[in-house]
Amino acid sequence: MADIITSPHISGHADHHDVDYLHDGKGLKSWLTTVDHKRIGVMYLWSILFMFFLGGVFAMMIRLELLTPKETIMSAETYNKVFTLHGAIMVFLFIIPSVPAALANFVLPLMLGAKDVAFPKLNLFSWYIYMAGALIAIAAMVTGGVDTGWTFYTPYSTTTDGSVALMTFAAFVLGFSSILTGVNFVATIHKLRAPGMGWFDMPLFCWGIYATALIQVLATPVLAITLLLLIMERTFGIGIFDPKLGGDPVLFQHFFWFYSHPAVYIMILPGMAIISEIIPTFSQKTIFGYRAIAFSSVAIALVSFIVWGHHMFTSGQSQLASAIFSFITFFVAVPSAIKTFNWIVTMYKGSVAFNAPMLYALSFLLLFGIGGLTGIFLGAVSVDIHLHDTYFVVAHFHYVMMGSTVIAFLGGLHYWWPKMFGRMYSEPAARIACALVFIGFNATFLPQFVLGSRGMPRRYYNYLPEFQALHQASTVGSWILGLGFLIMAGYLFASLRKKMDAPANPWHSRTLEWQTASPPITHNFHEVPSVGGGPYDYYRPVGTGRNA
Amino acid sequence: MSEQAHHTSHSPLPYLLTLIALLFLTGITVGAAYVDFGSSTVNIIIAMLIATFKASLVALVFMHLRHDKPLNSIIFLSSLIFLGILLGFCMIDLGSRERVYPTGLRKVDPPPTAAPAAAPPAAAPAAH
Amino acid sequence: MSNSTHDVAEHRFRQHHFANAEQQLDTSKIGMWLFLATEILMFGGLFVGFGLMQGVYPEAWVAGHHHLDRVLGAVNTVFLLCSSFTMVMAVHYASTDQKSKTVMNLGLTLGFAFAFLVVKYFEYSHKFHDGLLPGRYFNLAGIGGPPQQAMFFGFYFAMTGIHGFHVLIGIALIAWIMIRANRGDFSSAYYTPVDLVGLYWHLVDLIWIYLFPLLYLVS
Amino acid sequence: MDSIRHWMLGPQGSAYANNVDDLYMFLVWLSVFFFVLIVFLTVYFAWKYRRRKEGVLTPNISHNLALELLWSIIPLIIVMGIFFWGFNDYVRASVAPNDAIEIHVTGKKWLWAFEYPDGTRTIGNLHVPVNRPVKLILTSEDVLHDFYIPSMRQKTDVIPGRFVDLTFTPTVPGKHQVFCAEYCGKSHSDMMANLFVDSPEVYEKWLVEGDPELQQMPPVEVGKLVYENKGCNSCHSIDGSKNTGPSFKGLYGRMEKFADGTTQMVDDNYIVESINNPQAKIVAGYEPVMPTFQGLLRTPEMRGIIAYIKELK
Ligand code: HEA
Ligand code: HEA
Ligand code: HEC
Ligand code: CUA
Ligand SMILES: [Cu+2]
Repeated sequence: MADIITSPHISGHADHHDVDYLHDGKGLKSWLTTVDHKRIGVMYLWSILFMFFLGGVFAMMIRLELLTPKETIMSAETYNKVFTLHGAIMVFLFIIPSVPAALANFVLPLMLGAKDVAFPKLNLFSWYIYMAGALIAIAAMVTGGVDTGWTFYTPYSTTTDGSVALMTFAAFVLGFSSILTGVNFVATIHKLRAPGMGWFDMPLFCWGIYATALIQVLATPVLAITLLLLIMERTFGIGIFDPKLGGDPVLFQHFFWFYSHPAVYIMILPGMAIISEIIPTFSQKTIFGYRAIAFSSVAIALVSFIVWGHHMFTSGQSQLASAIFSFITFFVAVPSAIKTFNWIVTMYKGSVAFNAPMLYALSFLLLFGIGGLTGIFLGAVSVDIHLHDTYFVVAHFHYVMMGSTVIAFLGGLHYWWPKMFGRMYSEPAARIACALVFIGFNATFLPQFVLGSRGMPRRYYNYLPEFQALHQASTVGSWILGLGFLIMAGYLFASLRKKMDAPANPWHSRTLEWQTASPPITHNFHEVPSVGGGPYDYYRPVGTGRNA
Repeated sequence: MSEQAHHTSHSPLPYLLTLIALLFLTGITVGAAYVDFGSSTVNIIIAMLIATFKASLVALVFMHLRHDKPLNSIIFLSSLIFLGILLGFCMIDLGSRERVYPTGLRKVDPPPTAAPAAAPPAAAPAAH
Repeated sequence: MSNSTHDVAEHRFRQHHFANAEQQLDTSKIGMWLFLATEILMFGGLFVGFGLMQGVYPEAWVAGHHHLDRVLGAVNTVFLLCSSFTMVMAVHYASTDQKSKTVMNLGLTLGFAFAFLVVKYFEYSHKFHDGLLPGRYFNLAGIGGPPQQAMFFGFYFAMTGIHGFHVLIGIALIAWIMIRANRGDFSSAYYTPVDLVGLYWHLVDLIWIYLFPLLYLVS
Repeated sequence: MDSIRHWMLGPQGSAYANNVDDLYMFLVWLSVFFFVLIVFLTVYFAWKYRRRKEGVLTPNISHNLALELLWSIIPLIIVMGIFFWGFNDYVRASVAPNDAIEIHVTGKKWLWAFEYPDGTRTIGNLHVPVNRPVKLILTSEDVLHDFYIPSMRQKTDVIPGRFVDLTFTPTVPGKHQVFCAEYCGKSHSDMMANLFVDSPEVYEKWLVEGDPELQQMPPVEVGKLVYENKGCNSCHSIDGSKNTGPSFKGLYGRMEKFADGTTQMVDDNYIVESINNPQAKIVAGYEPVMPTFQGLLRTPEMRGIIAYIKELK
């Protein structure tokens, strides 16, 4: 698709919006009423970055508290609220909307050669819903806080004090924002591909987002109704999940994980999708095994719906159910393996450059390897019985969420930053920050695998003295990590103020979003692109498409 | 030709027939509820079968799925399939728990000795 | 379908990011069906919970449903089925440029929807009167029977409540397209909003088709 | 090798723990293998094919079915093996032999209570004989808890309204740690217990007489042990700070005000009453949440806790 080989002016009336999208309309109002997917993507981006910062502050508080057993900086009650808010913010307000709503919103229509997403107004609406959900969540934080853990397990969540109902409602509202994003992307990918772009001519990013959107549409409604039932349980005491009234708390866990397990693939698939873009671009090489990667995204999405019980091996679900869930869990390893090795082999005989986005992609390969392989530990029932609800699980999911998804998100952010804002950041600073984040991350979470294997349970405010050394190592690691992020915030903001204009295609990529100006014009392309050829045809000179 | 123009070609008669069928089936459902088919499970299954038949009529005729692009039917069916997954796996768990733990969800027998230490007696079984 | 009306509609209602009206229509339909799928899954979660708990407490379910009025439930079913019919007729007339018939059928649909709500209102107030409220407000002493009836009524109010909420939204939507139809916004070349609201309304009907036997006719 | 294993997993308490550790260590080495493979390939390719010149065209290597099958099928076979290994251990570990000792366990915010077949009850300390299978029958009184014995590699959620069981055969005498591994609120991280694996003789003797050391200890020491092991410390501090319950510091001899407005001097009898029938008099400013310890403290223990409270001026 690198090659725009035909340029029929399909659009009925010529548009005169040749200004870039950032300057097409001025003032706050022009942003708040925009239906331009790029502007909405940017609004999402600032919103989720703020939430990441907030969640990160809570994370630093957790680590500081765990520097010593017993009280270090806060009381047990506060600690419980802090880790709940950390988890809930990171999951519902940051990582789930991060890549799809912020980055994909911006680049997906560009990659498809479309002028916008299928339902632009709905897109804006979903941002408003997101903001409403964020406000409700903040209201819950200041009116008593929530101390249930992000999993809201009953009957604790139905009996504890605090603003649980409000926080649950916030997650409910955020769920709708996520659903609308998903609906929009599925429709966009089905109907708005540029003329000539078949399913297998799409960049792999689109496949990843498509698989993600399917999960968003099919899983989130169940979370919505579960949370609604939880709210009703708290207000009316209907007792579906409350054993005192004859209900079954394990059923709540089934409902919760029916959404929340697929949700972890809502988190990772877009991350993988970004990696599938960065590696070919910076290797200047065709992706290895396009179809295998594309299908494995969809396979992961589908299989992810029938493994949720692996979070419940010790919950009192039946042994038969545990057996089935454990068995199916392992099948996710296969498409993940396919992807991992296909990415690596893509570099073979390539021309690899080590710009910041590529450094993030390489970090991803290593960190996802660790995160995924430790998932295999947890999938094996007997080992999971020992490791469940220990720091091993904490380390596992930080390796896949922070170490993989967030790292991929940062890679994507650095990759598309010049496209989004038309500015280049300082490359040396970016490399230093990347290194600090990589080192700090491992220093924070590697010790936690050992902590967990030795039996340190999670959500512990206080711990036995024998665990202290490893906890301290972890806390010191989190400071290195924080430093990396501070530097990153510094040079990214600086790049916006300093004039260092980015070229249209600084990385010499062949995908369509790079074939228009940086930043793009309001309607993305002067002429609707028509496509002949694959997205990663780095083996032939620019402009020599299949149909040319 | 655009999809919009599609409906112009046929008459509204099928809609009327569908309505009549739906009303008729509603009558049957209500009637069947008064008949005892041996066990309540059978009654529920019969009621659900009729309901599914009615729902299919609505989806195919009123919602035009029979003329529509197949993708829309696929979307509709996949929502049902995933619901089936939720129901199916939960049933596997609830249905096989008792064999493993004789004191499953349904019956909570007090332990052979007196209620456990320091417990206000019969905290849990009270609800049953 | 004359070419000129087609072009006018094309010009007035096609959004700039679509290449043509057909692409726009297909896209809207896909979007609507995806949305309906999420609705089904959301209601479906309730159905699954309801069914599983029915398996655990069959007696409570049977006892609970005795307090529901089958006749009213059946009448409401008829109302909704008829409203679906008038809705599909409205879509049909919209697609054949018969404006006044479109408006009339939309009006009938609204009428049935209101009738449904009126019956629901009587059912609800009767339940409140009898103390058949959900959960801890349930007055078991006044009713007798298994205590899990409280849960049955929890489900009853959750399911019919959320369904009723959808009926309210449907009424608003139908009223809105009725105004637009009356204004002459629709023609055989463009009646997507009528079509989509119709789909939504049929889904509301479809869910009730399951709610009715499940809630009212357990035996 | 063994030292790595011990460092990572901590002490083992049963033969089953060894089985679990075998699989765990297999997974560790498997992961190390794949991780090293990934690192090696990544670094090797990235470095060997680093960019030397801008704007070169690269060969079109689009896919290779054999390779892709290779890295699908090998992992598939490996993970299927892991599944059976893990599942097999799990099933064996969850079947309790018929001669198992059945001990009832109740979890509640935030302590563990045990009841032995002969009616003995303890809080916070679980005694079992070595080399005999034990079947714990567990339930909860309030929210979910989770009974976790790391050295046995066993845990299970404890669910209100339901009984679940947990089986293990301890082979290593001595003290083992028990945690609550399901989040249950404020003192979740203090909801611990000790598992004492005794020789059969010591166990039988203990059932009858209680801990032998207790008999020789000065009462204040006994009281301190009671305070730490029977769960008093999860609600009462000894440094004067307010917790779920009033602090023990300066308690003895003070005039206590109750929620109903009455007052009473704290003396031996009042302490006994507070322990056996805590709901009789509720101290002003506190919730009536203290559980009764009726029958749980043997006479020397009761004497000990009184002496201990007296000490805390
Ligand atoms: C981005 C999010 C993400 C991702 C991608 C994953 C991926 C996986 N996870 Fe994880 N997981 C979480 C987020 C995620 N997880 C979270 C948030 C929790 C805890 C929630 C909570 O309780 O709060 C959790 C908890 C969790 C549990 C429950 C633990 C417990 O509570 O007891 C389990 C159990 O099976 C599990 C398994 C897996 C598996 C098998 C994968 C697989 O998808 C991994 C597949 C990848 C690979 C295997 C690596 C690549 C492949 C190779 C290098 C080839 C060679 C491999 C082999 C031969 C095996 N995860
Ligand atoms: C996306 C998900 C995500 C992410 C990214 C993180 C990131 C981090 N998490 Fe957390 N975590 C969770 C999801 C996540 N976490 C979840 C779901 C739980 C479970 C909660 C529960 O049990 O209920 C959990 C629990 C959890 C625990 C266990 C608590 C317990 O069980 O008692 C710990 C402890 O160490 C921890 C630490 C950290 C640390 C140090 C980071 C660090 O990586 C954070 C680093 C980030 C920063 C320091 C922010 C810096 C940002 C800026 C400076 C601004 C940047 C601006 C620009 C780039 C422009 N997390
Ligand atoms: C679940 C929490 C909890 C546990 C465990 C607990 N207590 Fe208490 N205790 C309380 C609370 C709350 C009060 C104050 C309300 C009352 O008087 O009942 C209290 C009051 C008391 C008092 C009266 C104090 C006064 O100020 O008058 C004594 C004595 C006491 N407890 C002793 C004990 C001993 C001994 C143990 C352990 C064997 C113990 N408690 C375990 C919560 C607890
Ligand atoms: Cu009990 Cu945690
Ligand atoms: Cu999972």
